[in-house]
Amino acid sequence: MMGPLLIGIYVLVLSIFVGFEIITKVPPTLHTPLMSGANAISGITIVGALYAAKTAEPSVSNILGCVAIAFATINVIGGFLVTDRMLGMFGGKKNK
Amino acid sequence: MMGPLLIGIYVLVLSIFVGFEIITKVPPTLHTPLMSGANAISGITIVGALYAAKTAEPSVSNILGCVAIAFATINVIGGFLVTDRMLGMFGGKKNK
Amino acid sequence: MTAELKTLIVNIAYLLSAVMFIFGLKRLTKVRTARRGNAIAALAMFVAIAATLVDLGFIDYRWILIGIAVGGAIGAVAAIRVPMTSMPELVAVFNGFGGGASTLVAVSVVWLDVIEPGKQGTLAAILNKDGSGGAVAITIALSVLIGAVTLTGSIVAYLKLAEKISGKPTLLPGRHAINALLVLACLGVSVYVGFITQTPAEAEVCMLVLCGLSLVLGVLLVIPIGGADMPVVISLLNSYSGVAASATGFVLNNNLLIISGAMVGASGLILTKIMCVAMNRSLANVVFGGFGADDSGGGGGGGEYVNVTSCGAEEAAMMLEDARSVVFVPGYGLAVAQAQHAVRELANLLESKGVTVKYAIHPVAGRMPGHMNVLLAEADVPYEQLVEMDDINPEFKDTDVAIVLGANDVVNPAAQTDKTSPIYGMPVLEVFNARTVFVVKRSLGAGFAGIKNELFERDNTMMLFGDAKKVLQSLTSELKESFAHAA
Amino acid sequence: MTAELKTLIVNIAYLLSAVMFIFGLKRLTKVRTARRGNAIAALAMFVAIAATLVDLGFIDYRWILIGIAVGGAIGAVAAIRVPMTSMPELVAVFNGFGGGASTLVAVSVVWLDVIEPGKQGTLAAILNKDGSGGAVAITIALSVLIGAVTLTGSIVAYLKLAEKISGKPTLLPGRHAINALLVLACLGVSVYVGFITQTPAEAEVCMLVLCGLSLVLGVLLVIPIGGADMPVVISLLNSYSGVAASATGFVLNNNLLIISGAMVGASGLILTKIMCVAMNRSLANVVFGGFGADDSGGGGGGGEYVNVTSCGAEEAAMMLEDARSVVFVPGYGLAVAQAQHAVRELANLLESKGVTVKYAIHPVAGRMPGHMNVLLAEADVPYEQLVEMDDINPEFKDTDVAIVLGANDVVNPAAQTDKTSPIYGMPVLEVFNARTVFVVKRSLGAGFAGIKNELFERDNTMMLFGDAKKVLQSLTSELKESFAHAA
Ligand SMILES: NC(=O)c1ccc[n+]([C@@H]2O[C@H](COP(=O)([O-])OP(=O)(O)OC[C@H]3O[C@@H](n4cnc5c(N)ncnc54)[C@H](OP(=O)(O)O)[C@@H]3O)[C@@H](O)[C@H]2O)c1
Ligand SMILES: NC(=O)c1ccc[n+]([C@@H]2O[C@H](COP(=O)([O-])OP(=O)(O)OC[C@H]3O[C@@H](n4cnc5c(N)ncnc54)[C@H](OP(=O)(O)O)[C@@H]3O)[C@@H](O)[C@H]2O)c1
Repeated sequence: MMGPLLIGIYVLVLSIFVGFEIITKVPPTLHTPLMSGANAISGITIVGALYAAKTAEPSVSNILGCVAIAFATINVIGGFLVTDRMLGMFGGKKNK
Repeated sequence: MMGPLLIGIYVLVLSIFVGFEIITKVPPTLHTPLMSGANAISGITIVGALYAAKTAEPSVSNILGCVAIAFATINVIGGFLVTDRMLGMFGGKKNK
Repeated sequence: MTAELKTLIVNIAYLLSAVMFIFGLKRLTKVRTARRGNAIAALAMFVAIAATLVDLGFIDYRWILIGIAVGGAIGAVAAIRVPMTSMPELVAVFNGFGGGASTLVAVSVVWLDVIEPGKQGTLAAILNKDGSGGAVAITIALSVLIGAVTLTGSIVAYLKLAEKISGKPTLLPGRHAINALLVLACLGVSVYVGFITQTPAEAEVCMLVLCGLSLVLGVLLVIPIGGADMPVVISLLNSYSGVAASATGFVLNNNLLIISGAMVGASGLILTKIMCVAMNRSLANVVFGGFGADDSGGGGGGGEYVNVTSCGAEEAAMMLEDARSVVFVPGYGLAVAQAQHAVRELANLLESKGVTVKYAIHPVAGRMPGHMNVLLAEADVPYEQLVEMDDINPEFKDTDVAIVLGANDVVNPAAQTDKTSPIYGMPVLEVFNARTVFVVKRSLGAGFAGIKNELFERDNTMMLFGDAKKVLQSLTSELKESFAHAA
Repeated sequence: MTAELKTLIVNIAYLLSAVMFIFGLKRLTKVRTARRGNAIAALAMFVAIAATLVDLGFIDYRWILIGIAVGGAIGAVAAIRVPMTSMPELVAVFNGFGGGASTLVAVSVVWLDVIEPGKQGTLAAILNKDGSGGAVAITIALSVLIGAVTLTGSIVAYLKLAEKISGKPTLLPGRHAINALLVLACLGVSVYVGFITQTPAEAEVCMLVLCGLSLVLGVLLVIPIGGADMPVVISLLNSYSGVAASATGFVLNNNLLIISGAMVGASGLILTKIMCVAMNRSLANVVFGGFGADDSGGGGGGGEYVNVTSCGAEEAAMMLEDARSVVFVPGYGLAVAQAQHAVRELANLLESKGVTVKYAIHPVAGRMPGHMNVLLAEADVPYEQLVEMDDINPEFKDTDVAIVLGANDVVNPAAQTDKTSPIYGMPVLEVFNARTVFVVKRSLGAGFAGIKNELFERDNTMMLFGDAKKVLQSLTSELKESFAHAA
């Protein structure tokens, strides 16, 4: 049986391969939106942040967690919205 | 914490993605060697077979394990050798 | 070495092995790196085996050594001895053994943990470690089922390819119903042994029945498929053997097996798809279609021919003398006739006289993807002379003589012109654009698709009837003679 | 709902989310599917958040709601309000917040589990569950370090892009040594708090010092890089924020974070490499090189010009009247001048007279990959008219007039001819093959690379000095006038 660390490493290595393989040729047009979209995905720390602010008391850890949630949410909401805006402009053109 | 089944599923899903992504365009020349090489890799069951024949007594499980080892070894040794033979012929031509 | 440290080392080695498999497989897809890729994968296997032996520690190696020695010897001898043209069959056999091993491992686990200690209870209950006994029971059944189907399926594929049994699809009446019944029966037995039965004796019977049913299923699934579709079937069965290995990984809680098995399963499926696309068929059509059931083999099949011009080797040699560019178009017949060396000899002769020689390689010429490449490589044809379809097609119009050697479907213009043709839409070699086309085959018989080839009736086509090897040899000697006269 | 079932459901949802991220990211790389890909990724994030809330169960949502409300409002407003041309800056800021969040989560874990309960002992000892306390201590430090570097690095990138601070590289003397020292100090503190210190008070100080050092490091790493390299830096920092998320995943033992973070880390690295290749630079060169340190900005930079022909809008309009094909070549100056609508207007006018209009898009024109596409898309330029470099280059020889709009380096022939040029080897748009070339810019000043552009001296080149928007507007009105006369 493997401990959580080993499992984490297995998962990490496989994910790195997936990450490397799915991005192959990207047309320059999409460099910025892709960067922006990936950036929004890295806001997944929000999941970690949620676990960090789960009680009511205004302790340091909770406040840090709350700020972390706010930061991550900016990244997530802003990131996906701005990516969609950029791509929307390309898309609009194509449908005409 | 996740049990071994969940972990297995995570690993499985990620590996499937890796498998799908690494094979993209394959020139027809390589179809047969690629098939043969992948086939040899599927002989990885030999690892499982080794765990199945680890005591001395001639019990059914041990004999099954022994046959499994033999089968898997045929697949592994034969598979890699025959792939190398095929590819060797292409390679030889290129160096000339 | 503490147990913990050992686990760590073994698992890191397994991870290393998995990563090497990934790199190996990736390199196998590029011509320049393929051979190194294969070597990396082989090394990865070595790492995996070594790590496992470390994990096992000091045990009795008797059975292990016997297994490895016997298997290694058989595998090595087969791989080294087999002639190049029989590779497809061999890959099929090897693949079958891989599947068989998965089945045996799963069965062996049941014997070791349930039947030999005589434990009472369901598999799910007995094999329950860390709360995933149900999953173990399910994956044991999957391992047995898929592994056994791979074993017998591959053997049937081998027999068909090696022409030990008829390559024609054998269509049993109601075969879909029979197969469905078999699958249901397998499911039933699996559920029973996994979650219901309580005695080891019953478990034993169940396992044997499951094995038997699965073995039969493998035969029945492949029997209705035509011999020429076997490459696709083998690729699919290869994917299955990966899935079986992955299932075994769940049984043994071994991530390396899960990873490598899943990778082979997924990449095998992609390769199968690529092969289907090259043949312009859908996978479902291959697996269920019984395509080629009305293949008439040699002689007569597929429509009447009118206005066919044929000539002898002498006449053909005369026309070759004047050619400045010649393209050979090899097909399945070249493999049947084992004419790869004969064609190389003729090519050498022509080249020595300053003629440009090329070989047009259709992706599905022959009975195996890359069949022609492997065949011609055996005769030391320079790699640069093998030109792929998309590159050679525009060149035919500047070609003096195209020599079709035992190819038929892959040069059939109907694929481009006749919407009702079963091969309509398949990309073909446009040999008909060459100034003169020689077609070397034994008769006006149809090829794999069993249809008429209107190319034979074209004005610029000349039939050269006979076995490809013999025709080539007489062409060579005729040419040599006339060159000698000229000198 | 039993705890076990909940774990199962939550983890399956996490896996689903990870799979959706993979599909989303994959689709983001194809023009046709990119928007859907983004939507899928957003949905995946929603699934992940929902699963986490299910996992948390009934707790006090006070802080969570405040955080989400504040962050969501800021993010949404910023994303909707920002003008198209400031997107690069915005992406930088968002990215910084993502990194900051990772840092805060890791710090919060230390406060919650070590400092607030006042536990004695090393982090490794206190946070030891399932024997991986050491790994947790290490990944906490990594999370803090990488997250904080991302935060301040991104902010500096933002300030440079928005020209709130000088875009020029600020090269401190001995900066490599300072950075190395900072990294060493971070390492030292990390090891101390992870494996040596015993009191919570010390742990607190250590964490604060680590945060401080990392934040400074982020600033120092990005300050020496020129403003025009910021896109590459942002992409790299984006990759870092993925790594930080992955490290946080190890801290919290959460596989979804590990998977998504690693994927963003890896794909971000690949994208960074793709961007470097398009600019013909190595990543090391971007990160350490201080490239552009001697960029002279506008005016005069990079060699003397002789024999430059310039003309006014009237003359240029006359030549445009006779043109049948016009190619616009937009560059950074177009973005500076905000001239996208003006160019579209001129193009419309030309098209209404039957002129073929195209836009030549160089992959690194502007200051951000895809900068020109985004810009022109904002002005509703039809997608089909945007032609990528490799496709347009062969067409220039059949082009009557090429109008270079605030582009400089991307049309510099030295990249093809002058081996000593810093941009030698970068693919460029071969506008010099067009019959007539108009270059619209404010002066003979150099572009980003700070070098002379010999194109301006060519016989078929005419300079049209002025702000791109103004020049385009006067061209349009001149043309309108003469068309009116003609009618
Ligand atoms: N490559 C693959 O992966 C693959 C896999 C599955 C199916 N297929 C299918 O197989 C076909 C391949 O096309 P193809 O053009 O290579 O072959 P083909 O269409 O099957 O034709 C082969 C021809 O060779 C002739 N022939 C047989 N023995 C010969 C000998 N000793 N000397 C001279 N000629 C001989 C036969 O005519 P005679 O009897 O008149 O001599 C026959 O017409 C395609 O339809 C393809 O879809 C290919
Ligand atoms: N796209 C990317 O991802 C990226 C990233 C980093 C670096 N870069 C680099 O940036 C450069 C991009 O090349 P480029 O040709 O687009 O731009 P450039 O070479 O930087 O030249 C821009 C030109 O625009 C002119 N300009 C500035 N403001 C103007 C205005 N208001 N009206 C008219 N002209 C104006 C400037 O000349 P005046 O001062 O005379 O007006 C300048 O020469 C390349 O060297 C590339 O490697 C690109």
